[in-house]
This record gives sequence, C-alpha cells and structure tokens, in this order.
Amino acid sequence: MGFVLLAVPVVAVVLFLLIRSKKLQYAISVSASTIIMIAAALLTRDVMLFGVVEYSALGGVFYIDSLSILVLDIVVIIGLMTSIYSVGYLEEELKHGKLDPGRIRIYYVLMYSFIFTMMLALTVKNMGIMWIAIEATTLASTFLVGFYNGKDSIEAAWKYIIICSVGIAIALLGITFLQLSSIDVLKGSQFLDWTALYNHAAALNSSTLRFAFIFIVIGFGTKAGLAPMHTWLPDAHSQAPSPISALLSGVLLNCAMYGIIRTIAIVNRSLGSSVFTGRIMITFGILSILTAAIFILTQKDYKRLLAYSSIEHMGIIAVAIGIFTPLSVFGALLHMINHSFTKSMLFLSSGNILQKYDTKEISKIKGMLKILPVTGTVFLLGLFAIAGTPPFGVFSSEFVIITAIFQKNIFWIGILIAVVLAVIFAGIAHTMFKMFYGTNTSAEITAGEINIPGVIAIVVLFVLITVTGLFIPNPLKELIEKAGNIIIGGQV
Amino acid sequence: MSDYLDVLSVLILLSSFILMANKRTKSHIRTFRIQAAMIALAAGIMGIDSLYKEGQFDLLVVCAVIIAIKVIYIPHLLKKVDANVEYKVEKDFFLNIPILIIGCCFIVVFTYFSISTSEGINAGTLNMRVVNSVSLILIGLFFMISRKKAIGQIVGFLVIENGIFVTAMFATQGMPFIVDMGMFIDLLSAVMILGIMVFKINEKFKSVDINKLKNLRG
Amino acid sequence: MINVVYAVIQIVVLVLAAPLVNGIIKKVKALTQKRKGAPLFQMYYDLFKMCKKTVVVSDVSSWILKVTPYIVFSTAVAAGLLVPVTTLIQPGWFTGDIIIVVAIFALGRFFMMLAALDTASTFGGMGSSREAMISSLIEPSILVTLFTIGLTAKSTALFPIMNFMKSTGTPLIHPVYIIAFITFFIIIITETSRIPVDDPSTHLELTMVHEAMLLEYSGRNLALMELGAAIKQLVFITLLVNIFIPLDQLIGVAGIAAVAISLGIYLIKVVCVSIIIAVIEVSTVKLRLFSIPNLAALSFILSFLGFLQYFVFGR
Amino acid sequence: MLLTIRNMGGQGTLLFVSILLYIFAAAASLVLMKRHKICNIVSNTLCILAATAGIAASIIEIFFNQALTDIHIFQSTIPLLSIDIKMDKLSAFFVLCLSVLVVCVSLYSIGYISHYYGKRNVGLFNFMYATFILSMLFVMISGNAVFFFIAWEVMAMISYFLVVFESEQEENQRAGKLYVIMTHIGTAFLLIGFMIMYSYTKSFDMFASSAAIPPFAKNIIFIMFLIGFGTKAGVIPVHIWLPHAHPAAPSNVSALMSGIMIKTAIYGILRFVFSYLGIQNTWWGVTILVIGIVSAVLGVAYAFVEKNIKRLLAYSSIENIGIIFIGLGVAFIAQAQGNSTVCALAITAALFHSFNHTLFKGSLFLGAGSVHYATHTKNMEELGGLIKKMPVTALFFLGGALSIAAVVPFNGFISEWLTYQSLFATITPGQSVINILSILTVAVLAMAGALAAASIIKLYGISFLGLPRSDHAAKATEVPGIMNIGMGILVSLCLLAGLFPMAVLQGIDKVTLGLTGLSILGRLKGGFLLAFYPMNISGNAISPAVIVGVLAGVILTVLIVIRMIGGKYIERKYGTWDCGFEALSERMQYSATGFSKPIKIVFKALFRPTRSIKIEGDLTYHPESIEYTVSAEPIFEKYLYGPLVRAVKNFSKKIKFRIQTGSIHTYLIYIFLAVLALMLYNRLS
Repeated sequence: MGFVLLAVPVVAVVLFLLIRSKKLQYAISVSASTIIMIAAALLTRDVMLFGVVEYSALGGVFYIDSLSILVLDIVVIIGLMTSIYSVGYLEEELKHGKLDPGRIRIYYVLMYSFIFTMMLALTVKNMGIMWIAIEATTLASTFLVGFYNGKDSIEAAWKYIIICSVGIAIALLGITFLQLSSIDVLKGSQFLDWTALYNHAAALNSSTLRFAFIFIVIGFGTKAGLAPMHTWLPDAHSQAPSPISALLSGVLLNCAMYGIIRTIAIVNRSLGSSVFTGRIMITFGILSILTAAIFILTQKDYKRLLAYSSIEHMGIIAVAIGIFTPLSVFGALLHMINHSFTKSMLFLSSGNILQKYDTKEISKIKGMLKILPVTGTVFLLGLFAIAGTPPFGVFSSEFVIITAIFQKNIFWIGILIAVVLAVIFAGIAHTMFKMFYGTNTSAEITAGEINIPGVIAIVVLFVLITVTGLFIPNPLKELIEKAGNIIIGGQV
Repeated sequence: MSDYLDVLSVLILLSSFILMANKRTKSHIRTFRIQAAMIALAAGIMGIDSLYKEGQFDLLVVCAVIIAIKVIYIPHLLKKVDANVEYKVEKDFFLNIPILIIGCCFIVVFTYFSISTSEGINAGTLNMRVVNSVSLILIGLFFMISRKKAIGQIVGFLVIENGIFVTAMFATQGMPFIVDMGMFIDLLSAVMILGIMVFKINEKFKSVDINKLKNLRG
Repeated sequence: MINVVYAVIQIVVLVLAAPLVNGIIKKVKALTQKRKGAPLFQMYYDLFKMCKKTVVVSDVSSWILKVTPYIVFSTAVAAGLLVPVTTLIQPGWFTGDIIIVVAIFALGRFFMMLAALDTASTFGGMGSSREAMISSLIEPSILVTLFTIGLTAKSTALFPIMNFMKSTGTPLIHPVYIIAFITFFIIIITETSRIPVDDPSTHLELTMVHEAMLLEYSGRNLALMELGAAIKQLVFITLLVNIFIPLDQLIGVAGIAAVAISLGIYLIKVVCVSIIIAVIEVSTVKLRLFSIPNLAALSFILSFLGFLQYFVFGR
Repeated sequence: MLLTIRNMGGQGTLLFVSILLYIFAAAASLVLMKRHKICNIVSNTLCILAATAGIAASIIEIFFNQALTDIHIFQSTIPLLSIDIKMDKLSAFFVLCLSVLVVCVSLYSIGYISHYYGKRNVGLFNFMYATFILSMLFVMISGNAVFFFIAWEVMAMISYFLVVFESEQEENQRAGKLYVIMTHIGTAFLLIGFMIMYSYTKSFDMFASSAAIPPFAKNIIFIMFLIGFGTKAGVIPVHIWLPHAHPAAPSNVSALMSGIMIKTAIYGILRFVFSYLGIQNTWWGVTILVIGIVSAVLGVAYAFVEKNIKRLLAYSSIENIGIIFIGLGVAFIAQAQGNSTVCALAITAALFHSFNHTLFKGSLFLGAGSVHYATHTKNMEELGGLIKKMPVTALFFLGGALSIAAVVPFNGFISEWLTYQSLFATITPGQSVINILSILTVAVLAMAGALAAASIIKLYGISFLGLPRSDHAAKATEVPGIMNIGMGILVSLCLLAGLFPMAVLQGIDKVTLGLTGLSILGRLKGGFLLAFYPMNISGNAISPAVIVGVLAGVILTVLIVIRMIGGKYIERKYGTWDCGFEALSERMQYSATGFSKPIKIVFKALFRPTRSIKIEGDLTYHPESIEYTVSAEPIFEKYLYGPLVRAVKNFSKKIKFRIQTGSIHTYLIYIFLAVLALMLYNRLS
C-alpha cells in the first residue's frame, strides 16, 4: 500500500507533464487523490491491525506507525478535498482570465509534488530523509505561493523560501547533533534511524541531545509557524491560491509539528523528564498565541486573519505538547485534526469569497449571507468553530487541552490561554462579522454560488468538524491513543 | 592528519570573516568558492583517511560532489544571475564592516561559551571544530541579516549550509550517505529556485534590493 | 364579628372626618390672613353638589379616566382600614403592614398618573411627570422611616408597632422617634401635596402638581378624587398621631365606650396636627419645583440619621 | 454507551418527551422550510406540546419526587465529555418558568411570525427558536459542568443569530456583535472557574461535594462565576450588551431572552455558588448585594429616560435582575452568618421574583411586539391612543404594567414584599456594615419601585393613551387573537400569583427546602389567602386577596351611595380643556422626553444629558420648525468600555507593524535571536 501511496503522486506528476488536455488533467487529479485516499485507508487498517507497517526496500527506510498514519490521513483527506475544490477554482480563474490555461499543469505538477514530499516526510523513519522531505516541501510550494507572479506574491514567495530554508537549515544542524549524540551508541546503518534512537534513547548523550532539540525546534518550528519564527506564514498564506493556502495551513504545519513531536519523543525519553522540552514548547506556544491575538484584533485582510489564527492554533498544540501528559498529547493530536479540517474549510471558502468579491479586504465585503448563501453560512459557523465554540471540533480538543493544563495545576497558563482565546474570539467577531450582513453595493456582484464542486467539498468538511465536536469514532480514538502512547513513551 | 583538519576548520571560519568583510557581490562569490574548496579539501582528506582505514568511498564521492556543485556550478550560476540583474543599490549592508566583524567575533565567543562546556562535545579537538563550524552557521545567518542584496542572502544561506555540512563532517564523519546526497540535491534545487526568484524580483521591483520588499506588513 | 363593626366604624370615621381636616386647615389659614373664610364644612357641600352634577368627560379619554376615581377612593379607604384609628383590635381576616399600605397608595397614584395622560391634555402630562419625580424622591425616606420605627418595634405591621409605642409611653423623648417624627411630617406635606411642596389652592400651570392631574375630572368623579385625597391625608395624619403621640391609654380596650373616648382623643390630636399644618402653610412659600429634591434629600438624610441613631450608635 | 437511567420516574420520561418534541419542532421547521405558514404552525405547536410536557415534568419533580432525576445519556469518545441529565427541584423550578413562558410565547409566535411570511426564512427562524429553547432547557438540566458549558455556549451562539435575524439594520448587527463578544468573554471566566474547580476535585460533577477545594481557590472561583454569570444576567457594569441586544431581536425572542435566558445566570449562581461551592465568606453576599443595588437603581434610571419601548423594557430587566441579586445577596450574607431562616426567606424572595419577572416581562415584551406588529415602530414619540385601536392588547399590557410596577394585587408586589421582609430580618443590632447596607438597600428598593412605576406609566400613558402621534399609530389595528391569548395567559398568571401567593410559595418552598434544607412554609400560615411572615413576629402579614375584596366592596358601596345621592349617571362628551385654544392637537401632548425631563434634571450628574435645539425660520414669533433632541450619555460605554477598547485596538495597531515590519532582515533577526536565546537557556539551565 505504502508504495501505491507514494507512487501515485509521482505518476500523476509525470502524466501532468505529458498530457495537455484540461479536462483530463482535472480527471487525473481527482482520481489520483481518490486512489491515494483509498490506499491510505487500507494502510490505516493495516496499521490498526499490526501497529507498525515497515518495508524492507531502500534499506528499510519506510516506516509507518499510528502517529505517522494519523498525520498522513489528514494530508490525504485535505488533499482530496483540495483537488476536488481546485477543479472549480481553476475554472473560475480561467473564466476571469486570472491565469492562462498553460499554467494549470504547472499548478498541478507543483501541487502533487508538494503532496508527495509531505507524504514522504511522514512515511520514513530516518530523520535525515524526513528533513530532506520537509525541506523539499518548501521548494515544491515556493512557486505555488508565488503562483500569481504579482508583486506581492513574489515578495511572499521570496520571504517564504528564504526564512523557511534558513530555519530548516538550522533543523539540519539539530539533526547533525542528534547523530552526534548517538555516535557511540548506534552503528553506521542505524544512524538517524528514529526507531533506533527511540529504543536506545536512554543511552544517548543527553547534553548533545539538548542542542539537537534546540536547533530542531527552531528549525521545524519555523516551518510550523511558531512565533517568533512565524513571520513568513501570514504572507505566504494570504498570497497563495486559496486551495494551496488550505494545504499549507491544514497540512504542512502539521508535518513540521510532526517532526518536532518525533524529536520530543526521543528527547524526553532520554532526559527522563519533560521539563526541558516542556518549558521551551510552552514558551513558543504562548508567544504564538499572544502574537496571533494581537494581529487578529485589528486585521483588515481575511486571509491574513485566518493565517494568524493558524499560528494561534499551532501555539495551542505546542503548549499541549509541552504539557506532555497523556491527556494533553491526546488533545494535541485531536486538535491537529480539528484545526486542519476547520482551517482548510475556511481557506477554501475564503477562495470562493475572493473569487466572488475579488478583494481580500474585509471592509469591502457586504451581505455575504445573501450573495453566497452556503459558503457564507459555512464560513460564519466556521469562524465560530475556529474560535472554539461548541458544538464544533476545535472546541472539544481545546477543552481537553485546557483541562490537561489545569490537571497539571499550571493555573496561569490555563487562565492566560482561556482569556486570550476569548480576546481572539472578540477580535474575529469584531473584524469579520460585518462581512456577512448588510447589502452589497457594487452592481457586478450577483447573488448565487460559484464553484459547485468546491462548495460540496466545503460542506463535507463542515459536517466532519460538526461531528467531531461531540464525539469521534472509536477507531480514531484508538489510533490517537496509540499515537499518544508512542509520544509519551511506551515500547514500539 | 587531524592537525590539517583543525587548521582547515579555522581557515574556513576565517573565510567567513573575510566574506563578511567583502563589499562586492563578485567577491562574495569568490570567497564562497574558496570556502567551498577548503571544505572539499577537508572532505577529501577525511575521505582518503577513511578509505585507508575502513575502505569506504563515501566521503570521497561527497568530496567530488562538493567540488562539482559548490566549487564549480553554484558560483558559476550565481555569477550568471549577478551579471543579468542590474543593481541600483550602492551600499548593500546596514552596519559598517568593522562592526560586523566585531559582531562575528562575539558570535564565536558566544558559541564557545554556550557549546564548549557541555560534556560530550568538549572532547579535545572535536570541541574546537564544532565551535568553529557552529559559529560559521551563525555568521552565515548574521551575513544574511546584514546584506540587502538578494545574491548576498543566497550566499549567506550557502554559508549556513556549509557550516552544517562541516559540522556534520567533523563531528560525525558525515551523515549517512543517502542523506548527504539528498542534501545536495535539495541545495542545488534551492539555489536554482532562488536564482529564478532573483530574476523575478528584479523584473517586478526593478532592483534586487530585498529591503524594498516591504509591501506585506501587519 | 366585632372586628367587622370596628372596621366599619373606622371607615366611617375616616370618610367623615377627612373633609373636616381640609376645612379646618382652610379656616385657620383664612383666620391668620384676617379673612372670614369658607365655613368649616364647605367641602361636604361641595362634594354633595359635585355628586349631583353631570359628568363631563374628554372625548379623547378612555375607560382609564372613568375607573380611576373609584380606584383612588377605594385604595385610600382600604389603606385607612390597615391603620388603627380608634382601636388596636385587629381584624384578623384582613391584614397588612406598612409596606402594603405604601403599595396600596401606589396603586391609587399609578392610576391617577395614568389617567392624567389619558386626556391628551398638557396639564395632565405635566402633573403626572412632576408627581413621578416627587414620589420617586420621597419614597426612600418613607420606607426608611417606617422601617426604623418597625425595627424598634420588631415588626412591620402597624398594630404591633402602635402597641409597642404605647408601651414606651412618650416616644417623642427618644432621639430616634423625634427624628422620625420630623421626617414623617415632611413626608405628610409632600404626600398630601401641600405648601411648600405643592399648592392645593392654585391652578397656575407653573406650580400645579396634584391639581394638574385633577383638571379633567368633573362631577362625581371629581368628588371621589377630592375625597380620596382628603382620606389619604387623614390616613397619613393618623399614622403620625397614633404612632408618635399615643396619648390615649384606652386604645386597645374593647367596647364601644372605650372606642368612643379614644375617638374623641384621636380627633383632638388630628385637629391639632391640622392646625400645625395650616400654620406651616401660611408661614412658608411654595418651593421652586427643582428645589423640592433638596427637601426630599433632607428628609432622607434625617430618616437615615434616625436609623443610625438606633442601630449603629446603639441608642 | 447510550442511555443508562439511574433514576428516571414519570418526570424523567416527560422531560425526555419534551426534549424530543423540541427536536422534532426544530427538524420539522427545517423540513417544511418552504411552506412558511404550515412550518410556523407545526413547529410552534410542537413547542407548545413540548413545553406542556416540561411543565408536567417540573411540577412532578417539585411536588412529588424525592430523589433527583438522573439520566445518563451518553459518554462521548472524547475524554471528559458526557451528556448527563440531572433534574433536582432547583432545576425543575427554572424548567417550570421556562416551559410556562414557552407555552405562551409559542402561542403568540403563531400569530406574530405571520408578518415574516414570504419576506424572511421562517423555517430557519423557527429552527433557531426551537434550538434556542432546547439549549436553555439543557442549561437547566445538565448534569455535569462540561455539558452545562456546551449548552451555555450553544445558547449564546443561537441567541446571537436570533438577535441579528433582522440583520439589515446596522444597529442590530452592532447589537449582536456587542452581545456575542460580551457573552463570550463572560464564558471565558466561567471556563476558568470550572477548570479551577476541576483541578482540585478532578471531576466536573457539580452535584458532588466541593470539599476538596481550598478556601482561597473558592474565592477565585466565586469571582470567576460572578463575572461569568453576571455578564449573562446583565448586571451593571457588565450590562452594556443587554439594552442593545434585547430590543434588536424579534419580540417573541426578546420575551424569551429577557424572560428566561438571563435567569439561567441566576440558576447558575444558585447551582454553582450556593449549592456547589457553599457560602463561606460574608463578602460574597455583600458583593452580590452591592451589585444588585447598583443594577436596580441605575437600570431603572436609564429605563425611565428611554424612548424606545423595547429598550425601556430591557433596562427594566436590568433593574429586576438587580432586585433578584439583592435577594441573593441577603441570602448569601445570612448563610455566611449562619442565619439559615433569613437565608431561606431571601432565597424564596429571589426565586419568587425570578418567577414573577419571567411572567410579567415576558408579557410586556409580547405586548411591545404586538405594538410593533401593529404600528411598525418601537418609538414612543410616534405612538399614542392605541387603547382605542387595540383594546385587548392595551388591557393585557396594563396588567403587565401593574405587576412590574409592584402594586397590589399583582405578583410583582409579593416578591418585593418578601425581599423587604428579608431585609427587615437581616437588620439586627450589632453588625453595623450589614445594617447600613441593608437600610440603603431598602431606600434603593423604594426608589427603584417608584421609578419603575413611573417609567411604566410613561410607557403606557404615552404609547397607549392620548392622541396618536403618527400615522402608524393612527392606522393601527388589533393584532390576531392568538397573540393576545398568549399574552393574556401570562397576565392572568401574574394576577393569580399576586392574589394567591401561597399557591406559588407552596412550590417555591419545596425548592428552598432542597437548597437550604429549611422550610419556611411551616411559618407561612393561612392557606391560599394569606402569606404570613415567617419570623415568628405577629402581624407581619399581607392578605392580597382580601384587600382586593375590600377594594371591590368599597367600590360597590361607593357606586350605590353616589347613585343614592346624585341619581343616575349622566355623561357629556367634550373636548379636553385647552384654555380656549380650540385646536388641541396631538403635538401638544406631553412627549416621552418631556415626561422624563424632571428626573433627568434632578439626576443631571448621572445622565449628563446632551441637548441640541434646531430652529428654522424666525425664532421669535413664527419658527417653521423647532427640533429638540436630548440624549442621556451612556456613562459605562463612554468612560469604561470605550477607553478600554480603544486602548487595546491602538496597542494592536501599533505593535502590529513593529512585529510584522515587512523587512525580511527583521525576520531573520528574530530567528537569530531565538537561536541565541535558546543556546543561552541551555547553557544556563
């Protein structure tokens, strides 16, 4: 299964390079992501059955356990939704002459190599290769960020690639230290092998490991959008085409976070306590939440606002990881899922809004509930959801996380987060809610939905996050618990 | 043998100082080329050593790749980019040279202060090399901060890459082979993409002064 | 059964004596102004006459205007029933305390103010808005005073209170009660809309408050309103005299004779108080509307002071 | 697993039925979305049935059930999240209030919503309406804090959507925004409270003991709950959303919001502070008492100067919540000082007033809705003379007005009387602060009472009496009978509760018994006629029914006597006295503004009125038009919230560009510094 999983995107890319017909490309894209979806589902089943799926090929570098499958599934589902959405999206863009037909294939080539790199990062056990894959995600997505070749998008792309490459480079330094710490424990073949590191964690050189963690958390933290390394995020998310923003925010951040989590699993296991990592993660987390709050309060561009809210949620996840109790880790993983779905849903809807109104400025948008009945409603409810209002998914995971914080009796963090979340909600309500009401003035904007496949994708996502608000299916729960168990440190 | 390597690591560090002192893009590229050459040399030495001891070709291959990519191709590419974009920037650094150099010295001291004492690294020569190469990385970052021009930033990024590579090589006889290769591929494509980006920036902003990229704020 | 008799006696006394008070006050005022003045029983004649007259009703008005007189009158009487006049034997089936007395009067005032707005007349609106101001300003001191007295007597009901005051003999010596007495006097003047708060004998729109609300009534409605006002005034005076000056030791003893005697004493006290009121009326001028708050504030401060005297300074 | 029943009983079953019916109502309104009329009738009928079931359930619970109803619906796969339903007598009492109100409001809605047919999405509205009621029901019967919290949040969200339902007016949007922000911030405090509670007891069960919580933590939790619930209750100073949100919503929703939604906060305080935490400090009660005083007097003061009918009623809600808070404060003080009888009495008073306020505020908002329905305006200055156009509405409205003015024989007076009596009982020689506070409370209550009466007189007199001030009012016609039925039931309940308070007290006493473990019913002698004051003091008693009887008797006698004296009643219609001006027009009547002017002048310091006079043409003799506008200055918005919000916004605006400068070099510096900082931290740790 795993090979299908990785092969399909590659094949798709090749096909895109060969085939010119627009229709065919759409077909390929959708079917490819569907196949990936199925493969992933089967793979998930295997993982649920055997706990771990490993392949002997390429020196047994491929390795999938419940943690990676969890994130992988997110990637796959969001990927599918995005590809469905993209069809309508690109059609609209063509209709308005925003891009010439030739670029569609570039779009797809880049998008699928992007997805491929992310999936690669999630399916290997060698930290070095994981690093390479994550670095590759940056390279693959740079031109997607700069896809429209406008002044702003070029600027965003430049900032994106420079900052992320630098960050990632520092992560590489961390990985070097990781290897250094294991140098007199492991043999040449198992260098940087995550399982090996994990199993011999106790024997690793702890002081070197601390350095490794520092550099890795900064490196991958940059990619995960933790403040103060988050600076690329709002620019990139607001400039990229909406489906890509959905991918960036819903998936890429998780992949980076996944790298951090893997490292933390080793480090805490080796140090025997989560104090060192905990402090750092909580600091970064709270910094991110506060930064996001400040920026959301008076935001004028709705895509940027969504981007900042991603920073906030990454911060929450970071804090939860830093708390490092079973409950908090459970919450963190659950929050990853909920945030990905909610946020990508919002970004996809924002794509529709952007295409309808042709502006990113909140103040220029009026009467959305009339103009875009479905998208508008979903977007409004989605805002409530992302701000942590029940009965939506984000609430349940945030609730679990905050409970975990208080369970550990770290009051001030919990109180701070609770208050800042309320402030963020106030910010969102204050800045965004005026978009939905009133009557739009401009004549050329006509009522009615655009991008029907996209709307379907959005609604599906909305149903998902509404369900996860009150309960999650048992298999998923088991999966999350297993993954959490891996992080907290049971034997693999 | 290890004396050579010590000398080399110091020289590499020095080269970064020189880089920091260079004013012109061309000289940036030249200095970078020298640095890369020295790294290749170090890799070569270690490679021969390991071939002699364990009969492994990895490091030699790596050395060859370095020469191919970092010494020959990338500088060439950069030169081309440099030639094709026109500059309007006169002074392309924020602080003047002496202060920058002093900053570099501080970085080295700081790195020594923060790394050398931790056991596991403070093992004789390893200690010094790691300190050198880690400070090389920070200096690279510092270089990126200090330079306005796009090319300068690329070079800084490359220096960081060098630093990491050197760290890996000195500290752990190089990463697993596959990882090294992957790194090089990434590096290569990164530089290409950056090159293209530089062109685009140049055509959109009529300049490669990164300091002009300030539209996306708040 | 005997209770019913007492209750009936009480009603009769109130209804009959109420106009007399007005008469006395008018007479005293006239005499002090070296006039002969109207006969003592003038108001009775007026009332009779009004009852016979045709009722002129504004064509704007609604049923509110017609029911109001009856409600005002009956509330005055009902409130009067709750205040012991000549006997302390309490009608068991009919109970209430000072709070409900105030509330019953509030019902009357409610309809009076409402009806004033019913005729779309400017005077009515003016009167009722001013009444709103005055009542809301004086209300606190009423309740605080009554509460203070009630607290000393450990009850908010009037019969126990008066029993208690009787047992204390001469309450006016006590600091709490002397203050309460003064406050209550101010309250009476305000509630019965007399000088210096309001001038019952004016019809000048600048100064009218109570009269402004009565403008649109005529015939028997007017009679009821007037009589109701008079009864209200008498009830307040009764509260004053029977609480603070329980001279008549006979109160509380059953029997018609006893009642008769205490009735006599009661009437004497009422007459005295009416004379005092009259004297005040002739010796002061009406306050400006917007200096009434000062008077209200004064009375509130006094009532509060009285409270402090007992419950904080413990004396 | 699904549905383990610990103790169901008939009431549990009924409760279940009512929940299901509400769900059906919601579903039906979605299904029938296209067919407006049918959708409206069906869903409202279902709501009425559901509410009836709710009434039955709560009455059984209050009067006949001993143990608490306890149904465990399902344990979610998400940790800590489970849906339990527990109904003890306290919950049942509030469920009763809710259900009674819902029956009437739904009846009313059947007629009221008809003016949305074809114009708005009736299906959506009814869906939200039913869900809103359901969420409130869940708030009252939730068995653990998490479920309570969820229901609470959903209630807030849906009520927000209902507030902005008529979203085309700018002000409704603003009102909704303000509301949702305020309530959400309040909720954050609740969350913190629950969390601290959890961190000590390791459970979210609010029926368990709170012994594990140390005193200082209890204080913190109390403050959190006070802010959290206070915001929802709309007490000053966190009231600012209320006078905007309640008028903005459609009137039947306003009735629900003012009538029962703000009571959920009272329920919360009783449930979590009184019943769960237990009162440990006197200052808790004192705080609540002070808040109550301020809310009572300021609320009614603002109500008095208001011109918008619904906003006036909203402000008066603040006042009534203040009165309820006074009752609670007295109760808490008494409890803290171990005077359980007074505590029980005060709780009774508070509960009784909650009940009464539900009835009369509900009816008044429905009345305001009818007025709006008939005249399409909420502004008093455009109304007048409606008593002739819509007599039934006018009659019922008068009933509501009388009970909110707390005059005999309506229910408003009974609860205020009980409050007075509890204050009377609190004052005992030797505790100066409490005494002074209590007597001040008495003064405030008196003043608030008078002002409340004045403001409702103003409302009624200006908009129902006199001459119509605009065509809207002149063309008004009586509203559909069904609306009046809904309103009428509420008003007659007001009257009945006022005449026979014992009937209600029977039930409330059981609730008090459950809360304080002390019954005052033993001291409430006199069957259904009298309410005796419980403190073993002779005489403190009222007998509203008898008093009404006496009033009737007196009136009857008077009629007879006058008939004897004056003969037959002859009436002559004639114009109002106009000083011979001969052209009395509606524009010469007293306006709402004019009516409230004296008070406005007396309390200048509070209202800070700002006047503006626009005169066109020749000023001295023949001005063409004189426009006089006076507006009271919203102190809290201006001096408390305005600066706060501005400060936060400016901070954000400033700092935003300092952090996200747009220069990539700055960003690289961040990374650089982060690396250095962490290396330093590692070195030093």
